[in-house]
Amino acid sequence: MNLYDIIFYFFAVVTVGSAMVVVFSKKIVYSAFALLFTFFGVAGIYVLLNADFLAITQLLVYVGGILVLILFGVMLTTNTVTIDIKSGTMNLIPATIVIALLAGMLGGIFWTSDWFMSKQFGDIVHTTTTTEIGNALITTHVLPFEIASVVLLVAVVGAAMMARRERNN
Amino acid sequence: MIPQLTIALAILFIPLVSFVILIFFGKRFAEKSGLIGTAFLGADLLLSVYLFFSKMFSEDKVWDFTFTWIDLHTVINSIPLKLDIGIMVDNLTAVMLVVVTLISFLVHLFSLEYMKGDVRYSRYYANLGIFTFSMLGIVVTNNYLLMYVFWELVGLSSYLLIGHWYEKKSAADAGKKAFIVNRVGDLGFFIGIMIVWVQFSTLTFSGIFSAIGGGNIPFGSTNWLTAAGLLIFCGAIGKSAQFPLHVWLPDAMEGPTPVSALIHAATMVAAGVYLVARTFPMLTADALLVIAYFGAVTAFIAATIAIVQNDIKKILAYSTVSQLGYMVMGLGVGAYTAGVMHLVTHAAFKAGLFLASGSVIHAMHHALHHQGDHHTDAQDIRFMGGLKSKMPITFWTILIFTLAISGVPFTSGFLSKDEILAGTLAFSHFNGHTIIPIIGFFVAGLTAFYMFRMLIVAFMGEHQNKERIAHIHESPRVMTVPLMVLAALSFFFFFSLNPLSASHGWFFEKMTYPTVAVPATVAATPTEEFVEEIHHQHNLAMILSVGIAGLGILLAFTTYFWKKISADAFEKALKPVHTFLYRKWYFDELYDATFVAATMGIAKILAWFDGAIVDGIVNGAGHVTKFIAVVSGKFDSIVVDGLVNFTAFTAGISGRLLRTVQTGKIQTYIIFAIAGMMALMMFYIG
Amino acid sequence: MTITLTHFLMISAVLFSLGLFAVITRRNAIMVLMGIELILNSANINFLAFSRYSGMNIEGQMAAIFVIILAAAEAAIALAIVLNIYKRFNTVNVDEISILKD
Amino acid sequence: MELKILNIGVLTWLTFLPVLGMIIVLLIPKEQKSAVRWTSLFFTVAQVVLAFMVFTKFDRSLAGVHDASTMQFSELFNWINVKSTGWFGSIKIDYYLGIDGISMPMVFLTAIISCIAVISSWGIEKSIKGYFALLLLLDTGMMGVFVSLDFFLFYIFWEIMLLPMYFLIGVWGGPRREYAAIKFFLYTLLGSVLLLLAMLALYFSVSVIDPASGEKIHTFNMLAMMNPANYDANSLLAGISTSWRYIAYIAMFIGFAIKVPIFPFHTWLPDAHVEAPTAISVILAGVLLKMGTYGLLRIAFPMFPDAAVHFAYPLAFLGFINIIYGALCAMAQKDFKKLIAYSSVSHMGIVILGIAAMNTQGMLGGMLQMFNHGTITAMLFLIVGVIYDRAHTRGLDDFGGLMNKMPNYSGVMSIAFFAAIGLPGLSGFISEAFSFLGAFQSFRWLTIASAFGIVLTAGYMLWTLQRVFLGTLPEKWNNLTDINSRELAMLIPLTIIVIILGIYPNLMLDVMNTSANSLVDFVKMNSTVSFGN
Repeated sequence: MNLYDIIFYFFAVVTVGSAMVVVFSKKIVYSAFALLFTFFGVAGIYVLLNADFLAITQLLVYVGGILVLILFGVMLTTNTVTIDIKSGTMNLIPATIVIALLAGMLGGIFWTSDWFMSKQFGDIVHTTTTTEIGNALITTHVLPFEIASVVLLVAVVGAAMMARRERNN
Repeated sequence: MIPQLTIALAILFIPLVSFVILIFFGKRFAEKSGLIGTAFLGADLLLSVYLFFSKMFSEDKVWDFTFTWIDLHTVINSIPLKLDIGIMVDNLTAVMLVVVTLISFLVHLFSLEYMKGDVRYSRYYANLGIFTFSMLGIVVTNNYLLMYVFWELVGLSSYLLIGHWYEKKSAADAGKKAFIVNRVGDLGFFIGIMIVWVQFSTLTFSGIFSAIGGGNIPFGSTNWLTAAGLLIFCGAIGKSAQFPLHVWLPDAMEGPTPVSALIHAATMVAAGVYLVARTFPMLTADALLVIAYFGAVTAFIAATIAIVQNDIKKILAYSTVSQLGYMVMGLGVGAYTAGVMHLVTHAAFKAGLFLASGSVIHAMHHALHHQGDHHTDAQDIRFMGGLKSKMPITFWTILIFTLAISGVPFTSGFLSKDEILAGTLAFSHFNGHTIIPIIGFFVAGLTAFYMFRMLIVAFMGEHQNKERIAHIHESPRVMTVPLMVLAALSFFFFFSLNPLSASHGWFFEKMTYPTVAVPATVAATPTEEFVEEIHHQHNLAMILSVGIAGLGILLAFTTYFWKKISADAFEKALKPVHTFLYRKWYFDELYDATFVAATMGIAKILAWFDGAIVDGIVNGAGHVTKFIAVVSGKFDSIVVDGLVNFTAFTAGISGRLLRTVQTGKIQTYIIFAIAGMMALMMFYIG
Repeated sequence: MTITLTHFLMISAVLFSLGLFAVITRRNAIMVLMGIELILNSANINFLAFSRYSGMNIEGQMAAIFVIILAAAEAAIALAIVLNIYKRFNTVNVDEISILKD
Repeated sequence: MELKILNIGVLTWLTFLPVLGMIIVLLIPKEQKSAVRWTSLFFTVAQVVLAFMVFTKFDRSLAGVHDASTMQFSELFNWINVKSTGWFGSIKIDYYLGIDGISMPMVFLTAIISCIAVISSWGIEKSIKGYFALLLLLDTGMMGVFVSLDFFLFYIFWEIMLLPMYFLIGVWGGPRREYAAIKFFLYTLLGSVLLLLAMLALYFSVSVIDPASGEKIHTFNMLAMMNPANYDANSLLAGISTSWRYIAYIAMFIGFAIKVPIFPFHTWLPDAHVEAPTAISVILAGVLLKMGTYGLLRIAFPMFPDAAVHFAYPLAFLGFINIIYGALCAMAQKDFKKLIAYSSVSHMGIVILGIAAMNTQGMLGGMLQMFNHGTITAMLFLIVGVIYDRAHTRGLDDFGGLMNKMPNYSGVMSIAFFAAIGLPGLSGFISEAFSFLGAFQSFRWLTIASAFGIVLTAGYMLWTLQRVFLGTLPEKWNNLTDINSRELAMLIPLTIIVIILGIYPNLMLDVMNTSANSLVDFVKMNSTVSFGN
């Protein structure tokens, strides 16, 4: 077992463990904070997958942006953070059955499928991908990139508008 | 059939006539039924005595009459298969006839007074009649089939007599126990008979022995011959109360005391010994060895228990067991004549002891009744004491009996016991089993000790209750005469004119060893050699036995008469041993906890199994069938009949069903979506 | 045993299932949101893993980038909606907001 | 040997006399109860007289079994004759009656037990006409089973007997009568179905030449079915030790085993006995159980000698289980009738053990035990009935000390109990002894194990005797009365039989001996013969 493997398992455990806390915790605040670790773990896994740029993006966007948003949402929709938020559950039994089946199915498919593997895998040099992404964004992927920026703009404006109208009420 | 056998038949059937008359007309005779029974038995006794003398003075070895009872009209191993039965009289039978009728007669006589006023007086005499009949049947038969028949009938009459006072639970229990324990032994007897019959297709003694003598061995193996002998001996284990089936005899003391004298001391329990004597020719050396050990162990265990008992009848019961063990041991070591002789002498003095104890109990009972005392146990020797002066005849006769059983010279007991002990010495000389004579002598000492303990505690010393002893009187003539007769018979001169050796008396002359039939390779020591060796050992045995008996008597006197040794102190010091012996080695508890409990447990479990499982399966099958019927009925009324309606309702039902799915909750929809997706995945991928 | 594609896929499968579980079972709208984030993350892991193991293909990373972008937008909009719902129904429990049914 | 009355064979008289009685009973107005009783009694007594005549005229030297010429009092008429019906061929069913040493004791037993059942039913008040009519019909069914020599006829009688039994238990029984009646009916019906299948298989395998037309036709004649030469070469049951022959034997065996009853088909027995009125218990134990073993002897053994020999050991083993299991179950019972019912299971095990031995002693022992068990168990059930009529309870622990209160009753009871224990001098002993002796020759260790049953039997019987008759009488039974003369009238004849057969069993053994030998020889001889070649 080399260092790579150890790091992988470490992140895997962090990711899955914290995700479980997110899902099964009774208090919503715990869930929110556990989500932080999940994002970190996922970022680590990105690194292991030679996606350094994405890992950084993950941290910035998710931890810095989305998580903060979520925490705000939690605070705004509940009276106080300290009080135990009874975030009840529903559909437990059918959900458990369906999810268990689904997990089994996914796992089974992933496990048994004979994936196409690149032959040059072993030759890949571990270098940064930032340059490549940058090039791609302004060459081959320029149209999606532009659309994405428009979407973001619309989202930001829309969100602001909704929040404001609500304030008027 | 020769005339003497007609007499034998008459002897056999007279008690049966007595039984039939008394059972059907007993109510009418009431008080007289005792006299009628006694009269019949008196006639029977006279005939027996006549037959005895005519046999003794006859040159014939045996008078035999056999006829075919059941002919199966088929052949097995080229022998016609039929059941032959019949009667025979040889010297052994002649002696036994006298013994049985004499003691039965005396007991009838004794009971006239003892059982006076009993609620079932005539039933009692009827039962005595059928007992005597069956016992005589055992004695005169010449085959194992009739032997088994009478054997069981003896068991039945014993059951009836032990349970005479059946209102008492202990009496009813004792009767039941006696019958069942005997049945266990009889089971072995029966299996032995089966082996014999399957092999020889005959059950007459002479037929079997001549077949074996001709080299015909069961299933071609001497082991089966040994097994057959031992299985037949099982019958004796039951009837003669040998270890490990001895437990019924002490309980059988619940019966009236004269019954104990007749059945459980002199005759029925001796039937086992008689059976071994009859079977003697077909017993191999191995079988004899086992028999000897059974006898020795029985003699030892019973003697140790007898030491600590306080109930006078219990003491006598265990001494009976012990003496029976002696006889069986005697036969087992090969001292045939000595064993049989001890059977005869013991019958006289043990019956005497029981009748004497009956006399004492009768007197005690009377006195206690007079005092209005219903708590004191009339049979406990500790409440007796000092009866010597009050009941002189009883005392003197019981003294003679005690001397006889202890083996003091000039008594009959000395002669027979001495011969058995000499036999054990000879036995150990030939095959080195020295433990047998050691037990023999040790038990002789124990016997002397506990018998004198009983005598001293009950009759000598002071009576503790002045008022009670004033009411104790000697029993009436009708009770003391039998005692005196039996006391007279306990002297040596009836058996041999030489007081120190029986081997030249008439008994040994007439009661010769039977011819051994088993193949020489598995037979015990040849008779001539063995008898020769007994003669050599005779003097040694005599000196030792007298010495040991004297020692036992001396010990009893020092402990209980002069009180030089404190019995209580001993008892305290050896508390566990005492308790162990007092509780009879815990045999009853052991059997209750194992065999009885196991049988009852299995019975309960099986009954449950039967009701719950076997019947449950049946009922289950029924329910399943019923359920299927209901389902198919429903199918008919709902599906088939309602097919039309169903079509009409389908739309409505599906609408309703779908409506319930529309919960309005988005998460529920997601579940459906995922389930659907998975279904598709399964369909395409899986 | 070295780490292979399957390992990453397994993690993604677990994350996906957990996320979906949260989405289905939680009443709180914000918890539902978190579940969605988990699902998106698991999708991203898949993208990157396939991209990496198919010979360092940059296309996978590009897709992941767009997913992140959309996730950010989605989170913003969703939170705005949640806040509105809270104002309107005074609860964020999604099962109580079943006016769609009636 | 022939005996005719009004030119009608005596066996027909024996069989159909009760039907005649039934018709008359049905014609009597229902107010005249005693007329109904006396009519029934008259016809059953007449049956006993006829049976006794047959018994005395019976030629003890003729074997019967498979030989038509030595069947006694035989009557043979063509009954049903259907001419060629397509593939089925022509159907010919005979009215064929006859008895030999196997059936003679059973005929005698049936007559006696039926008569005693009528006497013991004297106290029945509930729809008395129906009761006695059914009882007489039952009598006909039982008698018919024992005298018919045509398998189809046999089967008809076998079924005829079921119906009255069902109603007698279901209508006049105890509190759970419906359950018991249905259980009995379904159980027996299951057996009948298996029997029917085996019968049809035999029918299609056997053909004889019709003397009238000279063509080969199938037949239900039992004696023809026993003859290996009559089997068609390629039929289902041709050959020797084929699996079809074994299957047919087992089917037939289960049919009979349910009646005996053999473990594990015995559970209908305790329920039926407990719920049935006394007279029906008596018939059930006295006669019905014997039909199972009679069927084995009359049909299963001679028709399937190869299978009978092949399955002799399993059969003996079932006998062993019956003996021990029945005795142990009896020991745990608290209900007097149930105890007797289980003791029946145990005693019938001895019959099974005896006949499984396949030798003369065993066969004779088994057959004699069938008769003796019939009389002894009938006595025991009557005894329970007597006490139940007075005390209205059958709990063993409710009684005690009856010996003093009811001395005559106790006397008869003691004889019955000791006969059941197998005391020498009473009839049970010699039959048990012969069964064991015969079995010992064939199965040594199994017999030794089975012999433990005699100890267990003594155990539970004496225990029962003690609990009911010895000890002290509970206060509440102070007004019990001793047995009356009507009850004595039904018990005394049985007692006399028990004692006489105990002392002189030749009276019965003589009748059975030749047939038993012949049966044993026949089975042994044919067990190595291939059927249909």
